[in-house]
Amino acid sequence: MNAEIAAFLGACLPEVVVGAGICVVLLAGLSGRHGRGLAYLLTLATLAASAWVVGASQPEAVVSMPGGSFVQDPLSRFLKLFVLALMAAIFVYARAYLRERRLETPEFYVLGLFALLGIFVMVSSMSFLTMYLGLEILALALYAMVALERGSAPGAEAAMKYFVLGAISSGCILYGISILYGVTGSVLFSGVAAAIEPAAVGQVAVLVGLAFVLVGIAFEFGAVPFHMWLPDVYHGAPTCVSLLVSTVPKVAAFALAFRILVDALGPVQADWQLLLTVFAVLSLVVGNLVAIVQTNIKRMLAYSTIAHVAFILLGFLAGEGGLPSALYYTVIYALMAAAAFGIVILVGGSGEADQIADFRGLNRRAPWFALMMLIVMISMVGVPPFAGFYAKWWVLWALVDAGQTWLAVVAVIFSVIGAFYYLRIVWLMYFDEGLNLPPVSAALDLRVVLSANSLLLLGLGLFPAGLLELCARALG
Amino acid sequence: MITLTHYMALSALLFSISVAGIFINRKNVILLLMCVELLLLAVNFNFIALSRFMGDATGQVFVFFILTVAAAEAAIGLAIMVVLFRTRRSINVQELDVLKG
Amino acid sequence: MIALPILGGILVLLGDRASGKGGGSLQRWVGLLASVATFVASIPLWTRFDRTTAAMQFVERHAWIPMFKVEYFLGVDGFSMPLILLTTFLTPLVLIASWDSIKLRQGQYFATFLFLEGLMIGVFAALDALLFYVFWEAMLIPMFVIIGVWGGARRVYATVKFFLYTFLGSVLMLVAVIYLYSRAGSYSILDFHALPLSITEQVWIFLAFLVAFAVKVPMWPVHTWLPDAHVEAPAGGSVILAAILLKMGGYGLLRFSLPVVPDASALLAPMVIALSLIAIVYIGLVAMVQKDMKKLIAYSSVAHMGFVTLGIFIAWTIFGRTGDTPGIAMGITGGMVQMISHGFVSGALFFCMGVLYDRLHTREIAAYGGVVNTMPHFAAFMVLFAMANVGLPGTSGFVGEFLVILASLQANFWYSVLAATALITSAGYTLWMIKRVIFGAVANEGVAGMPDLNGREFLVLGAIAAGVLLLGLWPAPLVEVLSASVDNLTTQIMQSKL
Amino acid sequence: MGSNIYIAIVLCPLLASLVAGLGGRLVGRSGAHAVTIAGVGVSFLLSLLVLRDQLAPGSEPFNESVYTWLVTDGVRIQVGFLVDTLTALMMVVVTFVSLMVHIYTIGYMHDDPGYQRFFSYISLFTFAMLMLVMANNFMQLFFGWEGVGLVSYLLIGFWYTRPTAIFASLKAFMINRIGDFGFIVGIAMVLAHTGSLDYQQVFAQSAALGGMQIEVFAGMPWSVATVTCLALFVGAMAKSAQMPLHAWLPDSMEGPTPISALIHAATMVTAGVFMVARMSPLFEQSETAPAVVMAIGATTALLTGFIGIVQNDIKRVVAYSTLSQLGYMTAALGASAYAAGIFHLMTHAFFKALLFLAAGSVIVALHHEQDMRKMGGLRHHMPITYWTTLLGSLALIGFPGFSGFFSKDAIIEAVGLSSIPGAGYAYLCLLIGVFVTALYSFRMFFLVFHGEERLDAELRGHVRESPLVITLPLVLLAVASVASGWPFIESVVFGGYFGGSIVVDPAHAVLDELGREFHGPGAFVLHGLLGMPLLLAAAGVAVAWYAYMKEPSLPGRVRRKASVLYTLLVNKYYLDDLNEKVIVRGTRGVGTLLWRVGDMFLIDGAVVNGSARVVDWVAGRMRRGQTGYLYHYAFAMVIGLSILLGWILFKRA
Repeated sequence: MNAEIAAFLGACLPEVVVGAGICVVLLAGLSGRHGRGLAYLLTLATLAASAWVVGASQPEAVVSMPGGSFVQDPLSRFLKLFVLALMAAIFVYARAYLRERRLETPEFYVLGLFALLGIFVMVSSMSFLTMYLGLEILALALYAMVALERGSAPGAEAAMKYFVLGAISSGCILYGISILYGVTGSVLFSGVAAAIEPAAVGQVAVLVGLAFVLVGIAFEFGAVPFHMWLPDVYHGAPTCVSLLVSTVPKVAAFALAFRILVDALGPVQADWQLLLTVFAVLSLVVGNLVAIVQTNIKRMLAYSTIAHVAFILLGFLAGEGGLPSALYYTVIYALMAAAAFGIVILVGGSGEADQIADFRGLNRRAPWFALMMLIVMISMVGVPPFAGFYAKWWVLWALVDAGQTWLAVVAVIFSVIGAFYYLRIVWLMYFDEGLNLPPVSAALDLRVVLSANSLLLLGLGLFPAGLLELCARALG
Repeated sequence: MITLTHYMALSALLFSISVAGIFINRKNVILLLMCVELLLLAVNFNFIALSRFMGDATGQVFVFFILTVAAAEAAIGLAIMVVLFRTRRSINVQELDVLKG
Repeated sequence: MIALPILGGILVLLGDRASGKGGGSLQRWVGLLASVATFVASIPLWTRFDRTTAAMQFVERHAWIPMFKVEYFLGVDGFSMPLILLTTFLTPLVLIASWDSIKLRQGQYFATFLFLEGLMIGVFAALDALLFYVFWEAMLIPMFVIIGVWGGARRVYATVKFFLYTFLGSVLMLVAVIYLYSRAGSYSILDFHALPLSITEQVWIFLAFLVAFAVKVPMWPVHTWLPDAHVEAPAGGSVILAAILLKMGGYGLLRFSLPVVPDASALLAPMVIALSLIAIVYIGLVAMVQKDMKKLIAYSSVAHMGFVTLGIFIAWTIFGRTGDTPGIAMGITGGMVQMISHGFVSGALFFCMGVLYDRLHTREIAAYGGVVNTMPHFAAFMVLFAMANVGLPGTSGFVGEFLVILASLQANFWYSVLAATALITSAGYTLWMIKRVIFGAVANEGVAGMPDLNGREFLVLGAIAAGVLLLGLWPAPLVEVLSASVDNLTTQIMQSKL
Repeated sequence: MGSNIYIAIVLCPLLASLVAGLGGRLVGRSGAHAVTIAGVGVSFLLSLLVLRDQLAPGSEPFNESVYTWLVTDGVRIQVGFLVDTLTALMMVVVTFVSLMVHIYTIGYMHDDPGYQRFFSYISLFTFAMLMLVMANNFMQLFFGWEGVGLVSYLLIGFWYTRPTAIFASLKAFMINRIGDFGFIVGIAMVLAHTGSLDYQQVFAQSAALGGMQIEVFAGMPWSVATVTCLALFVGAMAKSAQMPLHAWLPDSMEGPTPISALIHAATMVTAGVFMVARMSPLFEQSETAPAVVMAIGATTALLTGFIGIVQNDIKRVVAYSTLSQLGYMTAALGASAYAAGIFHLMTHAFFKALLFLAAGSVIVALHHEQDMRKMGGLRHHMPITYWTTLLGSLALIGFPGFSGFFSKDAIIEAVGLSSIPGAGYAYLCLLIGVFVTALYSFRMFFLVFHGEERLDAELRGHVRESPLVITLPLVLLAVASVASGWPFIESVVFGGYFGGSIVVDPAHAVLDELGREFHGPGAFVLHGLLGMPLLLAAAGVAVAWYAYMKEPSLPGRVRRKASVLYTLLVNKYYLDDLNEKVIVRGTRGVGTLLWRVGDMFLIDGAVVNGSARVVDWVAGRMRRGQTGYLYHYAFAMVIGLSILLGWILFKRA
């Protein structure tokens, strides 16, 4: 019995730590006036503890829960550590945002940790059931966070849209799961994969199930035509929530896609690659084009997310060699998006800087952060020596190597078109003298973490080898 | 004789009705929430039927989880609706068009 | 062996850090010191260069991204070494020339130029294709900022056009490079040279490279970013743009297109030649009607760079006609010499434009007239550089054009005739401008109040003038440096890879 | 003799030029003229030495390189000197005239603020000209060729505040560039077919060139030699101002007079003639090229002479006379009478420099008045100028015994004897030309020095003979003009003076034929006394005398009667208008068209900004898809799902 408990804990100790952290933060939130500060610190402590637990486990070991529906493997460890680090940065940014607006409540941290828990569950899932649970934990936390600012009409509208569309998507994914269950008689990924292969490869039922599951995956990524929620949610949610929604869930989406498509539906790879191609190309077109005509920077970043998602999907459809590139792209994208929203928060100060025009003349008001924003934007364009370049490069390599050179060409052409809207931010910051606004001021922790986040993009650009190899190793 | 196919067809029908309900309904948010519930119901129906016909309990376990989640989902959905009503004094779906473009 | 460009790069970075902190003049001095030190450090490249071999020299090689066999692989040969020296020579001059004329954010300006210098050296020295691409692209950023921040009224349009044009070109090159890697299993350019490829592959790769390099050169019809960029750029930016950035296109053709895909180059050479000749003739005519001095010089750059591409691509016509190689090396050498010379001459002319602009704040030819009356020293320099632009023997501008015209006749009589029309058109647009700007009676009060060159400007123009004359009167040392690499390239491109 | 002496000849003027030009106040005005005169003087003396050496029996041409300009592709391009009798003669002529002009300039430019600059330029010119004539390869020839063009450009525009001067300088440079265009194509032809740019190596292969063919136009094989020579001759046409590339030379009179004498009469403009003579081994290989050369030369000689008759500007008369005489030289070249051409070049250098300097002397005396209608009767005030002008004019019209007589008669005879196509036409043109020459020369002479004084009121009584620095060169040049014919004709034209430096195909050797009948200069003069040319010249002088001395109203009447002809001549056959209104304006029009339509409308407008606009438009349309309505979003998802399902079913079906 003890051995079973040990095995159980061995597989899900980090999740347990996070769960415990949630309880503690909830309690702390009740403790009156100091609750907010305490909740923040306890949240960070939870992240640290969880990180310690993940980090202390053997890096290469694969620890499976009895029944095999939950696992600690290199991929999940890598993703968890990354998400933890990212979450810590997000909390720092978010706290600055919330405090400036007197919105800081313990609930935010609790919900944030719930989202984290959902992601943890997702990245470790080895069955449809756990995957679904993780997805819902994440999604429900996010719905609530989008509506966090109670007096905000756009927030409520965004939450409603997110909620309804999200419900449809999870309905679809469940429907797909049920069909696959019907065909294979299992909800374990390994079981599904084993049952499909090779007899059922051609079965229509499997493919129908695949189609429904793909809807959920595409929705989670925000790929066209399941992207409609994304701009509205980014736009309507408080910026700190947009920040959260735009970053870590994409990591979760990667896990979702990887576990389901590769682990469970690997046998029908050829089919989903083809379907992903359609999504990817559509996303490239819509994301890059519509971003150009945006005036709200959060919306613009939403469309830019769609364009980046296209690259992640391109990595997926480029076969074995493309998977690590998709992972790397996801990681780099999350870093870039976090930094971009962080700067939006910073520039906004106690107001909002969600209009692109608010960046006018930033170089005069805050030269250092203008430089940081420059790094982030250029990195998003995919120009070396910033990390964004290597992400694109790896994906392109995977495509070329898989014989999909034409897709690579389409992708680069649309990134050129996409370069325009990133450059617009740069030119507004640098070339425009702007209004006579006071210099930007912000808390020290925000400034330090934000700078580190942005400079990381440069550092990873100058010395890309380490992270590239980590990603390759995480996927074996 | 009621075969698996009949169950599956019914489930598919329910699924379609709920999805159609979501995009045809242009008036009331509450209807949307009901459609979402129906959606999950369709899936549950599927799972149970399959589970029964395959003699495998996993599907039924899954349904319990779905039911739980559906409850939580309904709670959150209603909460969002309340917030929505408080800020705009309306739950008309057609008026949810501030965010666009 | 020490890879000096790296030293230069480090100095650049140091210079930038220091200039970020210091105030006013300290920033400038540190920046200048860094660039001068880079120049001094690059001199041994010339003095210790082994002229007898086409192999890469001063090689520095480290693992960078071992997973993809990407290396930090630097080295120079006869093609890259002169271009590096050109870069290190001109950058200090640009900084000196910008000493007073840039008022806004001097520190950032100097730092940006130093970054740019480091990256440009990197482009010329990189022997790893990915490293090359990293430098190549990264260079866009400082240039984008230079034009955008310190540029003229329509700078946003110009700089975005510049960026997108070149970016479009280079991303296609990236795809080609990646493709080559997937075939060769390494990013080393030298491995690419040895890689056999089918003709279809070669054609696609050639086109991808051509887009990238043609935009940079720039060749007709992808040249329209250049006049706009030049017009809006500050003087220093124009100098670097014309003198060095454009050379990267020609350099890229020599480093990538020809040796990597010789058969496709052979197949498509007539197209490139046609574009080059169009550039020479068409752009020469267009330049003649410009009213803006910088635009005029910019168009003249396009026409002059047409000689570079012409000189390079006549190789196959010669080979096809005679079945033999004489003339090929002459064309390539001519193209290279033309690049170096154009670096000096166009750089100098843009310096001159800067001098005028500093005084009267307009680039309209019509706003000037009779400058010689108030600025005799300046006028002397300006006429000298104009003559070099015209290609007068004894100046550097002559050497390249002469060689290319001579070589092109070995390919086809009409190539040579069309190329030689540049003698007429270049004289037309350059001297007509000189006539309207420099000569004549003092045109207005603005001109009457213009002070002659100050010491700094004199130094800058004098240094370039010395280069222009030296290269024109005695090009042998430069040609000698090139020769081994040119011969090597000639044999390389004549070997089919099919 | 080592190459040092040649280097010294070339470098002395260059160094002097640099010192005078860059020395600024350190050198000063007197320093500038002292150093440049010294430089050119040294060159002159050394050139004499070289000439003596070359004349010594058994002397070999000197051919050595100084340094290697560059080596590429196995072609070694060097800077070096080829000095033979032809070169030595040219060197002496160039340095002598240059020296005279230097001295003369002290007086002529006395009050000019650009005094030092001027001396620097003319020394620089001397350097470039020497490089040109002493070159032993085509690259250096081109260097000198363009070098003299540059200095000519600078000097024509010397008075840079005058709009006409800077216009003329630009025009001169542009037209010369057209010539250079042909020239460089010619050089490229040479290299392509001989693999070398060195004279010796090229000429050694010249016979082969005649045999080679090139298809300039598909299906029309032409001799390489012809194409090459014609291309080279285009260069000569511009530099030696042959029609239709002559238009720059009259305008170049906007420059100071010493320049007109030095560059635009005596030396630079003869570079084309020199070049053709130098290239005689190539020209002899072609059938067509000499005919073209002769036809163009003869046409120029006649037509520009006509224009000279109607000019009123004293310098322009001399300028048109120069054009006409250059035509004679060119015609001689076409007839393979290279030696006669060069001989005329030499004599012409002396008497035309003399005429220009004399005209300058008049101009200085009249405070820069150049209109002949405001002169007259100056012989009393300016005796030295008067007499030297008379001598120069006589030399020009070919008065027996004067230098011009020998050279011009030799040319006319040679052309008359020539059998190549077009020789008859050329002979006719040249004969009429003699009459015209005499007419305009003496028209000028009479208008300026004889008749009533038509000076402006304030000048009357103040006209003085010019100072010594001006008259001394006049006298020296006058001596040369008179005397340089008689002693030299035998050796230079008929005596094989040029030896190997000029090659003539035996089939064209008109001078040899002429030489067989040549029995010394005295006999030549006697022969000339009976010939057509003298009669025509005398007639010309007589007509001039009648029209401008005896019956001054006659020109006006003729003008009215032949107004069409007169207008044509005054407007110089409308060639300038053709240049400016059609060619220049047309070029600019094409340029504007290409720029506006090609660059701005098509490339930038349609492609670059057009694609940006398309992107923007499509983006705007797409953006509207994001309506904000929840049910649309849901519907989009359903459509997406349907596509997926449809795809699968389609694939299975």
